[in-house]
Amino acid sequence: MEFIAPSLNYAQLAPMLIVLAGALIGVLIEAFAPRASRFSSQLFITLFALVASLAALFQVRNQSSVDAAMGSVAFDGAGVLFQASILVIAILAIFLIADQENFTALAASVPGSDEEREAVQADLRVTEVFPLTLFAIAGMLLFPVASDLITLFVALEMLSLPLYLMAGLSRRRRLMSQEAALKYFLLGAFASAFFLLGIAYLYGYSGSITLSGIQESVVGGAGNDVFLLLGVAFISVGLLFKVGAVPFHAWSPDVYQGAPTAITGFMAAATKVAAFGAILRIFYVSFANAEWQWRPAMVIIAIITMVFGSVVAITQRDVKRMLAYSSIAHAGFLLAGVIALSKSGLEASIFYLFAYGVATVGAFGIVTLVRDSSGEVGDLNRWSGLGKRSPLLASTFALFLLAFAGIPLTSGFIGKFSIFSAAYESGSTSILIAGVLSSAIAAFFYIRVIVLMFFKDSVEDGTSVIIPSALTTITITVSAAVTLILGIYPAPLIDFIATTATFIR
Amino acid sequence: MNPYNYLYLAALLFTIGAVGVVVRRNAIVVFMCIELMLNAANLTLVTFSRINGTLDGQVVAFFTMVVAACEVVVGLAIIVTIYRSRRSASVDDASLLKR
Amino acid sequence: MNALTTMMLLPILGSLLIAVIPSDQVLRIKQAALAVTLLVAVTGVLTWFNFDSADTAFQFVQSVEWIPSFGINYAVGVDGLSLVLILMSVLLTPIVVLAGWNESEGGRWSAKVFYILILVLETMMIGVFAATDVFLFYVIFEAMLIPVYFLIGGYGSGDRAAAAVKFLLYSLFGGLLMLASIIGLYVISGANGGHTFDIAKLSEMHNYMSSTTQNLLFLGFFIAFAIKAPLWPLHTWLPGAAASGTPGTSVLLLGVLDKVGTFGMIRFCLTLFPDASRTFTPVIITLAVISIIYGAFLAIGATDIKRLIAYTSISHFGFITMGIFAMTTQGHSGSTLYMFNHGFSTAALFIVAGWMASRRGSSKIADFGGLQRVTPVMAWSFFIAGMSSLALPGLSSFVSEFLVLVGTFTRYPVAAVIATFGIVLAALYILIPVQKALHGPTTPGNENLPDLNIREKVAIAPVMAVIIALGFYPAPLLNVINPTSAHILEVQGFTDPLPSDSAGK
Amino acid sequence: MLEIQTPEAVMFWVLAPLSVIAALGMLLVKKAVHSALLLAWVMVTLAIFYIAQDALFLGIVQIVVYTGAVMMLFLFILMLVGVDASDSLTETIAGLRPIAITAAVGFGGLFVALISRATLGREAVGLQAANADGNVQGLAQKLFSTYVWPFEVVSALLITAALGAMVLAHHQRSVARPTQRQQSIARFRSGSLAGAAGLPSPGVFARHNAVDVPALLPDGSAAPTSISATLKARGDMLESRSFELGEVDNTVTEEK
Amino acid sequence: MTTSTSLGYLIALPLAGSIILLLAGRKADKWGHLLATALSASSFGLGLYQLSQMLRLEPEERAFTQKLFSWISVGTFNVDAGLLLDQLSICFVLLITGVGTLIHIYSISYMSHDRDRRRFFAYLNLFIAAMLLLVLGDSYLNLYVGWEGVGLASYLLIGFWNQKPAYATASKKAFVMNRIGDMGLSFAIMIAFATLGTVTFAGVKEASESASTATLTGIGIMLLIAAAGKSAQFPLQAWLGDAMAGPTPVSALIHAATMVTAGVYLITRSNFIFDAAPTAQLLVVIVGAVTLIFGALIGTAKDDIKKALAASTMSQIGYMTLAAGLGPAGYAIAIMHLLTHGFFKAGMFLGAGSVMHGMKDQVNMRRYGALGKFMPITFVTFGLGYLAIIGVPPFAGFYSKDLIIETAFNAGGVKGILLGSMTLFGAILTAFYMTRVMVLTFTSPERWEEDQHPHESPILMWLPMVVLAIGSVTTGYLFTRGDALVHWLEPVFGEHGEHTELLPHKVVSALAITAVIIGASIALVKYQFSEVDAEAPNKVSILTRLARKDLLQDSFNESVFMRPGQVLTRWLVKGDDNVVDGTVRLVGRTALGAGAELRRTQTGFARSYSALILIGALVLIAGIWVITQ
Repeated sequence: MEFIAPSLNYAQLAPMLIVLAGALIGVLIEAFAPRASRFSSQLFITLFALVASLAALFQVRNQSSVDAAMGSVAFDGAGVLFQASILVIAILAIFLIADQENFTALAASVPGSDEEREAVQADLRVTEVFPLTLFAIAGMLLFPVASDLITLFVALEMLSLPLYLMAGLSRRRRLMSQEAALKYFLLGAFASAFFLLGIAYLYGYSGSITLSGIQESVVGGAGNDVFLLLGVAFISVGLLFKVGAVPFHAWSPDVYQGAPTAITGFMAAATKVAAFGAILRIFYVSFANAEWQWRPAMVIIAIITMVFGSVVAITQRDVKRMLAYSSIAHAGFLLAGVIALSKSGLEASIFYLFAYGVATVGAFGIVTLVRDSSGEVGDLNRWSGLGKRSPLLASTFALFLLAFAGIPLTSGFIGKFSIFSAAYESGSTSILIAGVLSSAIAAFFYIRVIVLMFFKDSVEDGTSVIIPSALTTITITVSAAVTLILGIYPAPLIDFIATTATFIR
Repeated sequence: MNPYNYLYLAALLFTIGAVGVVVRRNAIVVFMCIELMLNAANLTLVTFSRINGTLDGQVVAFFTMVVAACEVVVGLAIIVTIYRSRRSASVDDASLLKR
Repeated sequence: MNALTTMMLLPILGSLLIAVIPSDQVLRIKQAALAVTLLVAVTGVLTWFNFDSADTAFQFVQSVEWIPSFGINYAVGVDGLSLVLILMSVLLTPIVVLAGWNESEGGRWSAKVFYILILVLETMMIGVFAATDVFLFYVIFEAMLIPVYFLIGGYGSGDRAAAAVKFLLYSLFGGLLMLASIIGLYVISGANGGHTFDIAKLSEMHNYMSSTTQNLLFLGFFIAFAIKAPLWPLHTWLPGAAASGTPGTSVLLLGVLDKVGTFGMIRFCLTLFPDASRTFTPVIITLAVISIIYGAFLAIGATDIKRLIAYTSISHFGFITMGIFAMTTQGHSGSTLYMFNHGFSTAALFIVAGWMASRRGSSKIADFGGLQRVTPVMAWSFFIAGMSSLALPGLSSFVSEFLVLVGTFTRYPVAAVIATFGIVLAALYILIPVQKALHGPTTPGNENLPDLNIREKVAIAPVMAVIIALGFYPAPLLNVINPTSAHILEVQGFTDPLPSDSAGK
Repeated sequence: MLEIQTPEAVMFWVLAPLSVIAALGMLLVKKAVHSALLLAWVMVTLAIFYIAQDALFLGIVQIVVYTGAVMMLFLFILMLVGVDASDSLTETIAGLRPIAITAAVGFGGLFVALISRATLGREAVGLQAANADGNVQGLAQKLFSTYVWPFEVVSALLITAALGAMVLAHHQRSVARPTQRQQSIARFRSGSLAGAAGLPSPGVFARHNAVDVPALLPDGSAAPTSISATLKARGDMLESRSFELGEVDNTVTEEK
Repeated sequence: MTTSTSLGYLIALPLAGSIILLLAGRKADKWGHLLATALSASSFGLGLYQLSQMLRLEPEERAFTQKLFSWISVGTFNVDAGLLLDQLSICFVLLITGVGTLIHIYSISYMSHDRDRRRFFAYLNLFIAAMLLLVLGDSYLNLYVGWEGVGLASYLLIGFWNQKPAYATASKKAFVMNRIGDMGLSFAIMIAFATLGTVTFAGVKEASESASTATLTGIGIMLLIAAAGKSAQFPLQAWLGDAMAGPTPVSALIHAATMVTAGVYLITRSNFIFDAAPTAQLLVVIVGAVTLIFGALIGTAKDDIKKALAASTMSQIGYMTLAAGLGPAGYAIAIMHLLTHGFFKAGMFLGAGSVMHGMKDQVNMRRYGALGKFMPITFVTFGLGYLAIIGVPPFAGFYSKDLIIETAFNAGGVKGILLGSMTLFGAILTAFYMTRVMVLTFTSPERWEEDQHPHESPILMWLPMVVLAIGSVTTGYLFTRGDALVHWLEPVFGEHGEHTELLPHKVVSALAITAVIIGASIALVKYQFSEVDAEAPNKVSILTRLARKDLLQDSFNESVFMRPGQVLTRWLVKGDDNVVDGTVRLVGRTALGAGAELRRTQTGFARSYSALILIGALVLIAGIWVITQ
């Protein structure tokens, strides 16, 4: 057997490689740099890596090839858009993560111990979150462009492992945070096992582990579809788990609530883009020809997800949990884009993911700012009267909520419109109706929060809004601006997506 | 004998592992059950590799082992952390977050 | 520059102007708001004079690409129908500003915010009637809920937050149903000549729909409009919202915003779905008749003057809806004229009721008594407005109400006959509060109420003038309305029924 | 064309039930350590199956890496959290067990049924051709050419895991750890000698070290001579009355 | 046409007066009443001028219409603001402006102590304008404007002293019951437009020739309802008694002479419809007959002088309606009675006002007596009106009522006999209750409350009374001389064919006079020649008791319409909150409840989450199992 020397297209892999390099440098800094300078150098490296990665991506935005990494990476328009979205969201989220108030001083210390107190007094910081975040981002960048199942699996784990860890790093309510990490990890690993089994069956079905190989088998398979469908089902469990679709959603409220808010924002936004990117790629590229078999199930899951997320969110009392359920509902809406299985569905999904991701980071950014003496205030009842105390902040939060609710003149509306029209165009009337109804339900709890902030008198319980750091301010401002601009004049982005978004096989 | 028998075995082991995740309370045992599931998946891969006559399945299985090892490191670290905070490794005790 | 765009821009610029005035210079803010709204009103009147009433096509047309890939344009233009409603809106706004000179001061936020909201709302009010692009219409239709929501919730009285939420949720629900229909239309247009939202092109789409599709899409639009122009049984949000808002807000809510519903029925339901409109006419006429009688009975039973006015509006909107779906020129022109007249008579009622309530500190009818002796001018204003509300001949509402009744009678005599009973009930629901509040002995608490001051007189005088002048000489409006009504019916394929007896012999 | 020889079949029919039983045992045994051992057994059988199925490399790795390293890690952690910690197998979440069993039976049943229903439309090939150059070589070919990208990426994963473990486990001392000497000095300067001797070693019933506590005579009373007179003089002796048998509180309280 | 512009002025002058007076406010207190009177008088002058113009023309050319402007024009529905002056409307114009002016003059003095006299005159002018519009409008819709306009003026004037709750209620009641009538008019117009395609009098008249009887019957019945509402005819009569809450001049002008007769105007104006719709016409007769007896019966028991006169008005309009229902033979007679009634009833109301003026606003006749001595002019003018109304020759009422009775008998057959008898019985009752009023007030012994100093009214008050008294004496003779009025109105009503005379004219006269004598004698015996209690006796016949209670009209309305209406309103208010809004809230609560239930799946236990995932996977592969079967 002749050894084929591997050839990698480094330009196309550069975005990922840069991020990985940044992460490695970060690890080295952890190892060798003096503690005092770690934070600033980490922040710098991280930002630099992300921006450089974005720039590298920009360089190759018009290229597309299946040979970027020996067939393991499909570099195409849609991939570029997913990666760009992830990077933008990541940059915004890094500003939040940089606010170390969110993180425990010393992860190894027992909550409530002297050691922890001392660590806080010594102003210790878990600067490892920066390289961890970069690793996660690298995984996320890889996930939607992976074109064979190994890469897909490795990317999945690569984006998950750092998130499992970081979910447990909250500064306050550490027991909850650690619990979140444990739950996220156990359930994540559980879902990964299904994912892996799915890979096994897809491989068994097609004899190939590349997406295009599977597609060929789907088109021209000689046997029956049992192995294919088992593979689709099991791999879907893993993927739907990541996006939080019912009934694989259960982790998300708990983890969203327990994790440090900055991480919650990051993972809610970026993971969703990455995971949906992968879902879209797999279903569009590999499974498209078997659509009549999986589509009904996907429609049902989408509907249940929308309705469940919206209905349960109504009763939530904690802002992060509410946003978690809201993100479940949004996962349902996004599944409509998968079901659409058309170019317009893909475009709509990308727009929706970007718009939703940016708004989510912004919303969680605001959540980090509402605090009392013991940390963030999640209880919605204590958010009442916020509009009086900090009108600007409350208005911005209201803007994000309106975007989530899909009110016109916000990005959420354009997203919702385009994704539902795509779904309806491909014949899914039920999705359209369910989407509209659950949007109506969802509107209720978004508006309830607005009412709380603006129309209820504040309770004097020490809840206050801290003055945001410059970085947090940037995140929130940019998110709000993007949300608004994409609501008012989305044409440039939509056009760009329309000209760019394609999957190559 | 039919190589499919390995698939049946893997399916059974996978199911047993999945049940273990649901019924066992000790986080470490739960995690071991997940490992069992991964192993079942690996067996499936190896079997399919044999059926298909390609080594890709074995490569996947190999990667799985590596990934699983990483997962074990992270997972056990998390479990140890939570054990130190709570003096308990029961997953049921970690139920502050709910509803 | 396009007249309509100018009219829409002016309030926005005005709100920016107000935004830079310091919050404590309340008087300056109010003056600025008044000046801007007056300027818009003048522009509106000039537009009115430049309008060629003989031309049934849209005039002052402007179309700019907005989101080209969805076929969305910023497209405005007016015909007789929308021109009349725009004129009403721009005339009412300065009156509202002047009449509610001090109502911005009891709110949760500063007067500045109040006037910014009012001005933004004015832009949207013009836009919603001027839009000839369905998407643009929808965007404004939904977005205008937000300023109203904050106006009610922030500056209203009583249980204002709950009322505002109810208003918003109802409207959003309707809006979402409409969104579903719009998506349906959009998809159908995509399959038949390319994606578009141009109302003219969309009005041909009914040729490509099955009757079921058409019925469903029609219902989406119609329910949204039936909520907006509250038609029984979708009306329950109105009394609370109208009673809780400031008088000015309620004037704009009842006078202008609710008209969007009836306007939409003509502009969209009839134009886009002619066959479905025919199918549903019996049902809608029935609902309209129920609204007329039901609203009147509830008004009779109302104990709160503002709620009473809201209920009368339900009755009036019943008339308008009935006239629209009677599909006769008299019905249509009558309904359009009714929209205009109702705007003014309800404005008068609400403004005066607001003054009464703010003077007395209560809007319970039972708290008033014998105001005619104490505050004759205010009492007279209320009385004349009331007379207009009960359609006393010689006042503007009579012409429109009678046209509606006559127009309906020629096609649906039973409905017209039942609706006519409404005029007896109207006498009751107006005269009961007149008797209780204005007549009778002056009850304790009312002895020292001040009569209208100069500003208030100046504010109410033009309303009264319009009410009386149009009662005697409605021709200026009818001349503009008639060609449009005739044109719409012609396109629909309806001709007025011939007189039955003279035709027979 | 794949032909499975009888020895392999025999091996399968012997080992497969054993592995299933071991797996089931894993679910049913109380002690985590037993579970771990049973899992190790399952893994070993799987390794055998791998080898039997022409996956020699994987079989070895399974034993060396999986059973050897990963399972040892598990055991290690089990030691850390208490090696004899045992699970109560009573279900505490209402309704979960029947649901789990039903789901499992359903899942397993359907799964097996589906596999039996599956057809591939092609014959099983066997790995003779692929392994022609040797299994390890074949894998290496794949690993270093076709799958070089994931192979490289997986290294990042390993770093992540290491870093993660560090974050959670690494104690960053804010103050230097006191030496034994410093600790000893601190104990004696605490004002009372009660703590000077340190605490009794684990596994004994004593609640104090003997220096300042009198020994007990057979009748249960304190032996006055068992305490240094100096201590007695200094008043650093504990009151012995509380240790007399009649006074000792010997009711057993359950430890949490 | 030289006269055309002045037609508009006819209405515009009083309208301007009312607007000026209302807008000017207190500033106009000093001169407002004079301006109003002057404007009303100038309208009268214009009316006379129009009459003189008409007299110059041939009878067929006397009617003309004038289009002011196009009022409502939508599709085929074209209504001009147009005025129609013909022989019929000029009668009304003169009656309205003439009597109206007199009452203006009277009110200057009568209302001189009221601080809101200006407002009162503004309302009066408004009324004159609206009433003129009513009679001058050339289409049903124009008439409708005036129709509701007079309703409004009537409402304002009845409630002029609305600080008294009862008065405010009375005004509301009048308006609402009028609105029921108005609804009839609306229906009539709608039917006319839908079936005939026009709503002008001329158009409808032309179209009615080819219209179906059913259509015309429908229109006729609706017009009858309208007339009943405005003219206080059965069954919409209940408001008139309460309308006496208004100042007495108002009662004289609106609720005796002019507005309440608008119904008769409407029916006679629509003669072409009723002529072709026998059923509707029969209903008109029935309504008239019932009302005339009904009103008369109420009149016999009323102690309140104004209410007694109001009941009488109701009854007299019943006569007119009855006459109008008798077809071509009766229209002119109805108008004649309307005009004579306008004089004598207005005169009597003013007389009553004068009495009240002298008696400190006492209205209870049982507290009057022997006032003739103190108020000679009032006594005489009231007496002349009295003689006219009961139909003593040669006073006006004799001529007109006599003709009605005669025409009723001549209607032929059982109908004729029945109607004739009813009119005769009505005449007996009229004579009785009017004599009762006369006697109780002026000639019987005094039963005053303390501190009464009756005195004659000032000249501004008695002068109009004198003029009206002269009218009540002479008009009957003038109108019947050579059938002047009948011939004058012939172009409008058409010539009526000859009837079979059931009874000769002389016999009818004799019968009528006999009826008067019977009625008057009973009253004289009962009240002049026997003691009258100052308090109304309680032990009276059931009939009297019923009559005092207005024959239970209010109780009937209350129990049949008002109470159920109130109950319905309450139900609807509750229903709106509980059922309609309740449904909406239920939807909300259901969503909340569902949320709360579904939330329970989020137990917090990782194991149940994994169970959920397992079940999800199970469902998925179950799906596969199903589709691969």
